[in-house]
Amino acid sequence: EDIGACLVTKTDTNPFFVKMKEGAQQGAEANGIRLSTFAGKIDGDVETQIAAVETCIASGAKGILITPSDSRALAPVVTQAREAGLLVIALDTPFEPADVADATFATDNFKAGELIGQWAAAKLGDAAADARIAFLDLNPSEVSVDYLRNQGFMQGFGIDIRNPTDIGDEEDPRIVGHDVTNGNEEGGRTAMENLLQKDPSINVVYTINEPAAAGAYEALKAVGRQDDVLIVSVDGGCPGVQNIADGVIGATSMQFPLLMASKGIEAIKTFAETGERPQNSEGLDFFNTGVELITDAPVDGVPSKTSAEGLGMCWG
Amino acid sequence: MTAPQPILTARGIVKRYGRVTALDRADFDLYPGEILAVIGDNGAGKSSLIKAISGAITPDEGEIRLEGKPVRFTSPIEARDAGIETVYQTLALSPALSITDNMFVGREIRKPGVLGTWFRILDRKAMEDFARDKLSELGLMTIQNINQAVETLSGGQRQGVAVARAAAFGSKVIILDEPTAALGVNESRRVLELICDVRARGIPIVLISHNMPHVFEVADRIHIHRLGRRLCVIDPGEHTMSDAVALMTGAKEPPASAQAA
Amino acid sequence: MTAPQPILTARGIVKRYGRVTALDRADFDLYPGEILAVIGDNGAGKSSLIKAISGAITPDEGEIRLEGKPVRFTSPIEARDAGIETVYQTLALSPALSITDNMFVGREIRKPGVLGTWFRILDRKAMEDFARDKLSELGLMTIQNINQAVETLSGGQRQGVAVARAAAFGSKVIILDEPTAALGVNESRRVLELICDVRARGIPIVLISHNMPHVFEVADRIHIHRLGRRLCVIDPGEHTMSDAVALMTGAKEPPASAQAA
Amino acid sequence: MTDKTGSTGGRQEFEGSLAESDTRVARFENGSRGMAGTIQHLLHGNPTLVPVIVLAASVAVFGLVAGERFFSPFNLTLIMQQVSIIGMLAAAQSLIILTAGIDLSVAAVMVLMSVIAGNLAVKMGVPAPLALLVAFAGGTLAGLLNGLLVTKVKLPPFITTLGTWNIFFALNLWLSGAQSIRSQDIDAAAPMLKVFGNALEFGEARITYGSILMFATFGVLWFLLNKTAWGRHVYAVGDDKEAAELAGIRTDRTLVSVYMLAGFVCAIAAWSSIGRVGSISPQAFYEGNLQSITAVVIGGISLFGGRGSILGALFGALIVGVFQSGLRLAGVDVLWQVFAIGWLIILAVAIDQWIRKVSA
Amino acid sequence: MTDKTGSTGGRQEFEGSLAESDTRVARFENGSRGMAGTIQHLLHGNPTLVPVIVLAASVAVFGLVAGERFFSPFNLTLIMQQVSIIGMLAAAQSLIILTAGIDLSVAAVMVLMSVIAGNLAVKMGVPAPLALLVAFAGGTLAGLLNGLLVTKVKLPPFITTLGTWNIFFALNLWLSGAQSIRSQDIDAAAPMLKVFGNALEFGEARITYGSILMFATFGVLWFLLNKTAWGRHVYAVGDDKEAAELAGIRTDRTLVSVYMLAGFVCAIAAWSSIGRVGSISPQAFYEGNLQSITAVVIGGISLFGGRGSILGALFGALIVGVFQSGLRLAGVDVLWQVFAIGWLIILAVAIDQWIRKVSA
Ligand SMILES: Nc1ncnc2c1ncn2[C@@H]1O[C@H](COP(=O)(O)OP(=O)(O)OP(=O)(O)O)[C@@H](O)[C@H]1O
Ligand SMILES: Nc1ncnc2c1ncn2[C@@H]1O[C@H](COP(=O)(O)OP(=O)(O)OP(=O)(O)O)[C@@H](O)[C@H]1O
Ligand SMILES: O[C@@H]1[C@@H](O)[C@H](O)OC[C@H]1O
Ligand SMILES: [Mg+2]
Ligand SMILES: [Mg+2]
Repeated sequence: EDIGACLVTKTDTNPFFVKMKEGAQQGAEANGIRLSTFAGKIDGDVETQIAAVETCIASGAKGILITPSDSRALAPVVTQAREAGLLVIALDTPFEPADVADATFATDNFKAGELIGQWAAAKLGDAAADARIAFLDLNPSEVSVDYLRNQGFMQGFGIDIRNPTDIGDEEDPRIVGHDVTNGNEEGGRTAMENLLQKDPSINVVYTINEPAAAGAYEALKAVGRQDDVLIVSVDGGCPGVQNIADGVIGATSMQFPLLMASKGIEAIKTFAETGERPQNSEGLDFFNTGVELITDAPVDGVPSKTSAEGLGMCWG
Repeated sequence: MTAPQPILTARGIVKRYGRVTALDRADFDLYPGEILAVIGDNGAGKSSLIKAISGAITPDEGEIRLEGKPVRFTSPIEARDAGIETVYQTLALSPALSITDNMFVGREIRKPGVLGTWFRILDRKAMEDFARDKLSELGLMTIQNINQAVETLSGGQRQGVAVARAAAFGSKVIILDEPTAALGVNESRRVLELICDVRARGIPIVLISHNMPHVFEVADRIHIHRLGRRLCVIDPGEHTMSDAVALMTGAKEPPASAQAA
Repeated sequence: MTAPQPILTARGIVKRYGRVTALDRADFDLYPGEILAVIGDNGAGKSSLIKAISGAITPDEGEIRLEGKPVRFTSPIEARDAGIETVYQTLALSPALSITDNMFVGREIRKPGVLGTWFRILDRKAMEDFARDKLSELGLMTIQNINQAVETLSGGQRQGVAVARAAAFGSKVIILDEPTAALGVNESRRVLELICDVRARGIPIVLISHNMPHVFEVADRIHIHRLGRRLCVIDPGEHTMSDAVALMTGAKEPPASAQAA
Repeated sequence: MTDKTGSTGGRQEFEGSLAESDTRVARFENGSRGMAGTIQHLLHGNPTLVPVIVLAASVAVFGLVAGERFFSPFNLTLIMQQVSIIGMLAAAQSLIILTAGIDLSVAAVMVLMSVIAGNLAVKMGVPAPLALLVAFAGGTLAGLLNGLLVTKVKLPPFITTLGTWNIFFALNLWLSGAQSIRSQDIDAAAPMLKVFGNALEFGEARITYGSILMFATFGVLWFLLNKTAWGRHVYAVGDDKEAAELAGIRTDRTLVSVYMLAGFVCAIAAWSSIGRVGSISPQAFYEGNLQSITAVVIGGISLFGGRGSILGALFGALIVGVFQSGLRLAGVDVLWQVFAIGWLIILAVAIDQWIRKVSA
Repeated sequence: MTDKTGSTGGRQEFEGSLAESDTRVARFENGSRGMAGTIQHLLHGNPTLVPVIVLAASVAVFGLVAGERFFSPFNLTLIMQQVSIIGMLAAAQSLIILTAGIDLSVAAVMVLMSVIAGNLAVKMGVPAPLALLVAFAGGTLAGLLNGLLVTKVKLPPFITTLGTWNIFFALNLWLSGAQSIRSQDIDAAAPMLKVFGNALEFGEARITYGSILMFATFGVLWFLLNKTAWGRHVYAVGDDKEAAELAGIRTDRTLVSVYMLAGFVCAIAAWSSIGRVGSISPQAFYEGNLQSITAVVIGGISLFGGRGSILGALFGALIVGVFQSGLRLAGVDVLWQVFAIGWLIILAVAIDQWIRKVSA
């Protein structure tokens, strides 16, 4: 019998989600599942995601994989879907609270930030005490991936994060400032330039994702500072890993969107056949799809893989 | 001219547009029951004068009195409420609205009872009947459908609607700014007849026109406007068209008697 | 009337606007060196006729010949290039552009040499000189600044610019659609003089007007338009204004002789 | 009166024959028209029919393409729910566009008002009805600001609302701290905010109060625009503001009232959106401004003002909803959905232009 | 000619005295004006000065607020770099707005063309000059599509470009697969694409070729608009299309040429953007359409067409850049930056309106 499944991503404009879609499509083909995919037009496009979930219900699908654009706002419609008997799995971005969905397959984003924070601190050694740090965040809306990674980095670097869901309430003098990038190269470059204006001695740059990191690098290169600044990032997309190899980014935390999607599809198949729901990882309120630190300059105490290894598994 | 009290007067009206002084201490008097023609060169300030009187522009200086009482209109609606109706050179009709809507704009009739007072519903039937009455009473045109959009009418028909609106509602004064400028011989004649009809009903009329024969045919008095002010007022029975033209173009100085008129 | 060959003819022109037939198999003839007046009621189709002749609208049916050769203008620019200049009822001036720009629009003078041919730079000086010449040659107005925006001119001055443009460039035919409608006595007189000047230069003119005295003063022949077609053509020397009005309003049938004219 | 030589009773002599003049004025003729011409002519008389027909056609096409699931009462009522918020915004937008304006801030006002109501009722414990009243007042005030900038400062509406859009967006992020208010918290503190999410159920069909509210809003606005003097004035102002002013309409007052009413409708839409979304998301409806304009123009209301029926906007919103739902059900990628909407806008307005051509 | 009783040489008798008529026409008077009036009057004569003054004023204010870092040659040249792309888009946008249109698709065209050039040169190994030529042709073609929809199908420009914006956005996602092309890959395969990122350095100052290109683009367009017949035609069409048509301008051809030129400028901007951003990002400049409009209106070009100098748009773009840079250096939150830009739009245009008031 025909099993239907839906994938609802935040947008179609982000390679991360395009990869996720690929993963879901492969999984669906392998398992004989009829997959429909949906996405918002821009990040934060809540209403299109709601309509997508509703359409899934209407189309008689058995399960939904969703990366919520707003981890709170999507909760009601997802609840509605579950009441209609569908299995709902959050990918990448957990709901608040996480048990709104049947399960969450995600990167531990706080952990992802923490790893690059630890790496940067270890890399600087004693100099970490008077580092000058720039934060290139996502957008003014401060969504969960944004603050989790940002605050994770601070934790890893040894900064007192105060409220863990608030970016910018810290008082550590090493912080030069925060600016937003919209997660793309153009934003990354402009934000980097702006922060350099505030303090030209910046030597550590945290970035929300690799496109932003690439933009930041261009800004640094323009003023000849590309070699004395550490850029760290999150994602582990193949272009990002390549940028590790090319020395653009110092270290990045790799996530596994393909895995999230394919595991999600399997879970829907199992649910459709046996009614069994997936389990979370031990001690977590989500199923951790894992995160790997990728760097060509490993440091003690922070396990990592090289860019060469990374290229073989990027976004696998 | 014989009536002792003018119904509408203006004294020392000044209106500047940037560096242009359109009205330069202009005076104006309209007596009950008369047709007063206003003539003058292009740009003399005739339209500006009647706009000032009818509230379409607010003069920078000067005083306007209606029936002896000072008035200060800040919008055409106020002048209208005081009984002054104006047909502007540009007609001021809304092309997409129907003839009825245009005739009643700003003074719509509401349904009687709760529907009107509470729900403010328009009484279309009453308005249509009234509009049809007025248009045929004036015998001005053969409108096929009282609800057709004004933009579907010919220029002459439009002018007719504008004039009919003024004639229907003007209780104290009716002002017409070049009502026949774009009209044919036939159509102009009908408008002139309408003007005489209105005077016959006792309502005074201000008529701006460049057409001397028309002016001399219907006017009781002629206000000659020149360089932003009233040059003089003449009696068409005592002066020729040549006199009027000579005065208005500055070829001749006004006679002492006319200046005081 | 004596010239054997008309310079411009139209036969059986039809133009429909939706359900309105503005031109209903209209004919038209203009002879070299003459002033042909076109008169008719509002909505008779006069403007539509000259728009069809001047390329502003494309007729649905019918044939137009210039100097005997069939022409088919799809835009005013083509008619213009063929030597037909038109002053439309709406003047067709660009308010924000200067007098010079308006006079030369679509036929600007470029600098001599590379600057002109390669960089296509305008020769402002040449254009200004020419414009100033033309305006003063016509003695039509006292323009203070040839580069002032047309929107800062009075209605009469604007009309003057439009007429001057046509007179300056029209090599074969000049068409004027109600050039004096909004003008004062004085200003109208100057336009009539200009029309006679142009005729004196040998260029034939088509004049649309509602002003019978003007028409009878300057016209060599009068084309009477009625209900979308040419009713007849009369000689102002042989007919009175009353005749013309009676014909154009349908009060009288055209004489057999006039029909053939 | 020496000039009146030869005149009859003051008239110029040549006017003597006028009494006998003919009175025929207009002639109509019915040439052959052809199929397309006949349809065009028919619709020309009833331009509001155009969006209705486009709607019917899209329903039919998607019914064929996407199969019976599309036609299910569930899906059809779902489409109504899905367009209910953009539909409300389109209603507000229509008012502004009828006055020859445009409002880039409608969605921002709506989101801001939902955040204000939520903050008051959920976070600060203000009774829900009071919180909603504050939001209604806020929406009206936002409209007042737009209206005053347009009338008193004489800024073009596009610029005014481009500016206030930025302002309202910033205020929204500030007041919400960019955090959504969760469904459960609303349920606990102020369930009234979510009332428009409830529905009348008939078998599979779920007609939410929010959809009903949308239809009701269009009904009321249609009534105001067509049955009251105020409505006539709105059309007159949109048609030709200067003429309306001279004809005796207080055009500035009319314009300000239109902007205020539009703001008020946005605030009502805010209430409805809480029911629709289930929570209060400061990020939602970022594209709502343009989507509402899209619905209005597809509905055949002229961007130049004064022409078109507000019901067109309702059909416009439904057309977009049907398209999106149909494309989604047919499994079309978002990318190609966006592509299709682009062509839909162009085609719908092109058809409308063709119908309205004077030569109909 | 029996009616000509009493006439002199055909004239009506009353015209006899015209020869002696007075020839005075206009009078000017200089009343007292007051300080504000004097300034207003001064600027009225030179409206392009307004954005220049606003720019100078904002530079001064931010210099005071943000200190000397703001005034450094580095920062001032940085602002030029940062506005270079939006500036180019504003140049294209000005062309359209001068014709009384509006183009919501400029940024989408630009991004699409950068993706096309990148795909060809980097992914498919086409020589860079050829890839760029294809992009230029593509931009011009996109403009042609807009232009034809506006002139032949007679759609309002707002609707046309709302539709094509969606279409170009979808094509962009499709061609790029949402993937950026990395800076390093461009360096390896087609460094020419990034040439506008290079800079002339004078001490601290870094003037990128991209900034120079922006100034040059404005220069060329200013020349075309002011020194050639084509430019006069663009103004005439924007001022009153019907009058321009009757006066003998091929208005449709002029309009189409404007849209094509604007599309071409967007394609050049695409090339420049690759240098500026470093990589080719299909996600960048999503807000570029509205940002370019913002620059144009702040620069004092009328949305109603036909009025304003294209240089205003350059100053408008710079004003926005100065504001953003100044606010950031002063440590203002992004949120309040958005807020400030909202007020900037309203204020700048309000000042402009005040200056242009006829009663100046
Ligand atoms: N809105 C305006 N802005 C600037 N100047 C104006 C405005 N309205 C009128 N003027 C100027 O004021 C003067 C008087 O104009 P007005 O329209 O009152 O003349 P008029 O006597 O009615 O002329 P006409 O016979 O041509 O209608 C003219 O010089 C005109 O250019
Ligand atoms: N663009 C148009 N759309 C629809 N109908 C039109 C259009 N132009 C003219 N008409 C109609 O065509 C007929 C002839 O109009 P036209 O302008 O040619 O008359 P006219 O003889 O010039 O009148 P007038 O003396 O008032 O200028 C009229 O009934 C008019 O309403
Ligand atoms: O985790 C995702 C991140 O990797 C991507 O770059 O942006 C969106 C996020 O949800
Ligand atoms: Mg006047
Ligand atoms: Mg005409």
